[in-house]
Amino acid sequence: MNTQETIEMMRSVAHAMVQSEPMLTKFDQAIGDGDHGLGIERGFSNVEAMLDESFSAADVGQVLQKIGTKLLSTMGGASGAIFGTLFRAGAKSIAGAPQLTTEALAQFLTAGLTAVCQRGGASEGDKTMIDALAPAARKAAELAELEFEQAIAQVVEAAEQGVEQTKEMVATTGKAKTLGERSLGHPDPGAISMSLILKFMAEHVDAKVAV
Amino acid sequence: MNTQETIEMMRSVAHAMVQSEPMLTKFDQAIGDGDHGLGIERGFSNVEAMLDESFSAADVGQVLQKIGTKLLSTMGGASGAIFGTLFRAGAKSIAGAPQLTTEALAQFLTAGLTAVCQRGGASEGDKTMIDALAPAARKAAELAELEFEQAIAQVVEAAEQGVEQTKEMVATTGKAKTLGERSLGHPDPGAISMSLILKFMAEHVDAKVAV
Amino acid sequence: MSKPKKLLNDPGEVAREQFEGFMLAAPHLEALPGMTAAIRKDFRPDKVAVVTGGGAGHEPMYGGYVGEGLADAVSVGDVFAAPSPDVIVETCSALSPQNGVLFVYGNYAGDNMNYDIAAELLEDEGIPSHTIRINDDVISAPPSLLEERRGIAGALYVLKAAGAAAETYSEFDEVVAAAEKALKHTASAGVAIAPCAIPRNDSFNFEIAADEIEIGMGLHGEPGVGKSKISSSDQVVDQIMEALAEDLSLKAGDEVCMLVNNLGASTQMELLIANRAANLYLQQLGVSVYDNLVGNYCTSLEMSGFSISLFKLDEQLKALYDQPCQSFALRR
Amino acid sequence: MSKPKKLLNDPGEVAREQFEGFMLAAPHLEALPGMTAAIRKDFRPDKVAVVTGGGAGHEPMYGGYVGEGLADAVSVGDVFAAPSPDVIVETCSALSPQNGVLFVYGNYAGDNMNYDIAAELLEDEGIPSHTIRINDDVISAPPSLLEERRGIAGALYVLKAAGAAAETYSEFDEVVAAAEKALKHTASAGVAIAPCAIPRNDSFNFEIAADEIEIGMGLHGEPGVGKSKISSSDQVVDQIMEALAEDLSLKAGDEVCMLVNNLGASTQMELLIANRAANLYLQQLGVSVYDNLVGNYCTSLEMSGFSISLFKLDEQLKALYDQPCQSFALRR
Ligand SMILES: Nc1ncnc2c1ncn2[C@@H]1O[C@H](COP(=O)(O)OP(=O)(O)O)[C@@H](O)[C@H]1O
Ligand SMILES: Nc1ncnc2c1ncn2[C@@H]1O[C@H](COP(=O)(O)OP(=O)(O)O)[C@@H](O)[C@H]1O
Ligand SMILES: [Mg+2]
Ligand SMILES: [Mg+2]
Ligand SMILES: [Mg+2]
Ligand SMILES: [Mg+2]
Repeated sequence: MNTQETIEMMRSVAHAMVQSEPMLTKFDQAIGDGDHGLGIERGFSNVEAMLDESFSAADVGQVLQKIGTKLLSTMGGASGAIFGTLFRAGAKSIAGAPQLTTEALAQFLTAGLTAVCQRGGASEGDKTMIDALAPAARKAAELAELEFEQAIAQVVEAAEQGVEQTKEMVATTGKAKTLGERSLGHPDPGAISMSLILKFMAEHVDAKVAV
Repeated sequence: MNTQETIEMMRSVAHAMVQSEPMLTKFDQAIGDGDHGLGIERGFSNVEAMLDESFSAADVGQVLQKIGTKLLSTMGGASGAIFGTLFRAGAKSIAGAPQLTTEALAQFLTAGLTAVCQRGGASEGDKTMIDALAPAARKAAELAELEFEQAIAQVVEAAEQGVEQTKEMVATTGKAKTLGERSLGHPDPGAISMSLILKFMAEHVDAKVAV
Repeated sequence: MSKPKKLLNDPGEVAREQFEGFMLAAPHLEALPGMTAAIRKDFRPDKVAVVTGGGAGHEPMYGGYVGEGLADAVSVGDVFAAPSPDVIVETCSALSPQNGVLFVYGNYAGDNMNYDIAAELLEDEGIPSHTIRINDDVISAPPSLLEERRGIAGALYVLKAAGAAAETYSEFDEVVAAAEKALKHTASAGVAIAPCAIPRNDSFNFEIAADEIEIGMGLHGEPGVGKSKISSSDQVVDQIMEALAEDLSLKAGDEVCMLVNNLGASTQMELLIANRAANLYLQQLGVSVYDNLVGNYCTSLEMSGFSISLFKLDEQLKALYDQPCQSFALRR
Repeated sequence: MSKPKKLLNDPGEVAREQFEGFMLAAPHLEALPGMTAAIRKDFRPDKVAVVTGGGAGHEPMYGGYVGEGLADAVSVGDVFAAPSPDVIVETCSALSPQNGVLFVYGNYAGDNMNYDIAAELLEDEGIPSHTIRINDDVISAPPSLLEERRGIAGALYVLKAAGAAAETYSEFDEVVAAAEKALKHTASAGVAIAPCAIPRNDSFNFEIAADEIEIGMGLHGEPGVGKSKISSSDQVVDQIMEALAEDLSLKAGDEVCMLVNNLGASTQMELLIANRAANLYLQQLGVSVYDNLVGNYCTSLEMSGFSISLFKLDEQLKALYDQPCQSFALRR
């Protein structure tokens, strides 16, 4: 997937993320402070606006890096820092890449994961977006030989399984932290957002194949 | 009815007024600020406590005057001033009276009415307790020749008719004032209290006759 | 219907308990034994005594405005009920005032009657007084019926001016004139979006549908201009500001103080958003805002909504407003 | 279920509009163009810059505590969302601080991360900073996990001490030490009886049954010690005071400042009644109250309930508390 195709894909990801606000709000109301959906909407509507006809970037890395900077500067909240960091650190690791291959995706997710863990001090099992990000990064690395279009569905699946698993976890960070036992049974909203970003990539790819 | 009998009657009136709180509250919530029942309860529970075994008074006038002073000093609100004034001014007009006759009652109510009108600047038709007090005073004067025990029922009836008529009036004073048209259909809570005082006098008299 | 929910002890004791809680936070005041009434510890008997009060349920009004440069004493009744004449008389007597008493309180039948009786009793004791009934609520009656208007949050400005005047002027009549002028220069109007309940009662005093508001509603739920569909804050504020500007005949070049006051349960966010529109309204009119208060200054238990009060300044009133004051609810 | 009811304009614009409304009432501050952030007009670049901020929805926290003797700048995010690093960096840069930046804000994951990123960016620009994360909520984690505790209304005392220290001390480390000491001497705990709703959301963030309360609930609805049946205010206050007294190891002869803070929709009457019990508790312990604030100082939109904060004084902290301050929400 080249730079222009990546821009198009990320535009439709951004658009779909904005549409997901009500669902994300419900989940953050259940175990957080109810603003995660609005934060995602705020950040990705700014991303969508940025990725208009006039947007250009030298390479795939730059596309993702500009997205990260936009998220970081406009979202605020825990998820602004987290998703901004994911995109910025991930993009840095594939700076100059002309194509978004599965290998590039794996590198992006893996470097992003490291940065996110450093930034927030959380790790897998703490009931955060890391629990969707980490299995997705592993799956992408595993499938590095496959075409992006062929691998992405399985990466999504890994992320979604991660989301499922957050239901069994007790939150130890963020506003859900002190819910303790009461967070059991509810998925982590940030993990859902993480899986949705990947899912909307896959949906965009599928739609293009169908056309 | 002599001084001691008047004390007993007023003790049972005070007790019954306290019991009327919930009903009075409802009516003041409908067209006022919801505190009339609580004010009546506060004032008359103080009166009831005052009229205990140790209470004594030289004459009927003094009984009613002490009740008025107690109401004035403990009730507060519009009705504290109004019912305090009624009892104090009414009692002054029958100072030294050894018996509560119908004539004494008529004098009490008439003098009280004048004082209340002066104090608050309202007159008949303004949707206040005056609309129960004025017809009751007139009826008592009309029946002045009858025994208290025989007259009181008709005085109550006159007061209750007055209450009925307040439903058709638009309030022009007190907290119900600005309800304007919206006060139509609701009786005035102060008028109800006025009629209840007389009604509980009659009930006490009846109960004594029955015994 | 939802039910009132409050965290209290005995709901029959709220007036006393809230007063005790207030006194503990107001060490500059001295309570009258056994009463919900207090006086300034540092009152100088040779100055005009400014005495205020009213029913409970409007905290921090009125006790919050007793202190240096404000009122000198306060008497508090039960919830939404004026204090009795006895309490008012004792409050005044505790001051041993040598230069007369200026009563400043809200224009309600219950307050008027109880304070009038108290004033008569004081006169018998040789203490002269003058009464100012705050009637700043411009929605509650037309200008032709000023004596029918209710008193709401604008009391703050009248108490501020009266208190400052009493510290400054030695003549009783001068203090009265300044306070009366302040009242004429004060106009207020409110809006309610949810009702209040007296703690002893287990239902609300009135109802407002989920999609309705009432502009002009009074501190105890007295109706205003009637219910209307909930619109935008900006629209409501404009309607209120128009009423105030007309009442005070505001014109370009005028200077005002403005208070955006929480009736109780509104968010501070709503107040600030209303304050924004109120300021924009005045800017468009060319009226400048000398001082701007936003917060809980005169409440109605848990009523949701706010009122806006304007205090139109002239040289004298500005000088009085500029004087320092120290109290529970107002420090400058 | 009852629905949230607020009088607003576009619910997506509340953070900006409330900030504009606030700025109009805070003429001593200057807004950063296009941002919900502001600095003191009279900031002296040679003093340590005290910089605060956080999500909107807690008005008058934090903007209300920017001014003489308090913080020097504030950045505000969207409702319940930390400001972004860009805004924080621009806020600090606008001060051109020559003696370093002391960040003072509530200990929440979102704030921590955004402020940390900002601090790193500032360092790149050659502006050194130190961070104090307010963690006064003693219910939110045990003493062994101090770094997990949330920041609530006690921020007021830390900002007061930090601001006074920054006016007084010229050494960066001295200011930091004073502010850190103030934080150690501050303890808070709250109780919620009804929920709040983010204006854009049309349902409440959490639910509390009509006959339940939750002691220790956080500013965004984070759980406390669990739901319990609604009892008396006195009982709840005693439970809160016990937790605070234990945390600060209070003993006879100690002196504290106390804040009884409205989370939003509680009546002022409930606050004063709670203040009564809180004072009685301290009296029984032999602890004296040096200063006592009661009101809306750190809110959570329309959450109903209150928090109590204690600030244990020593000679230094008392001197800092005694210094004058002037801001929208605090004047002494
Ligand atoms: N330390 C952290 N590391 C990684 N992700 C985190 C961390 N803290 C919170 N998150 C993620 O952020 C999400 C909440 O985002 P948001 O609602 O925007 O933040 P806030 O907690 O500030 O309201 C959580 O669901 C979680 O996935
Ligand atoms: N000016 C007046 N003259 C006579 N009665 C009055 C007057 N104003 C009010 N009242 C009576 O007082 C009653 C209300 O009493 P209450 O609820 O105690 O007073 P408030 O209006 O202070 O809440 C009214 O129903 C009316 O009958
Ligand atoms: Mg959140
Ligand atoms: Mg009433
Ligand atoms: Mg009343
Ligand atoms: Mg948040």
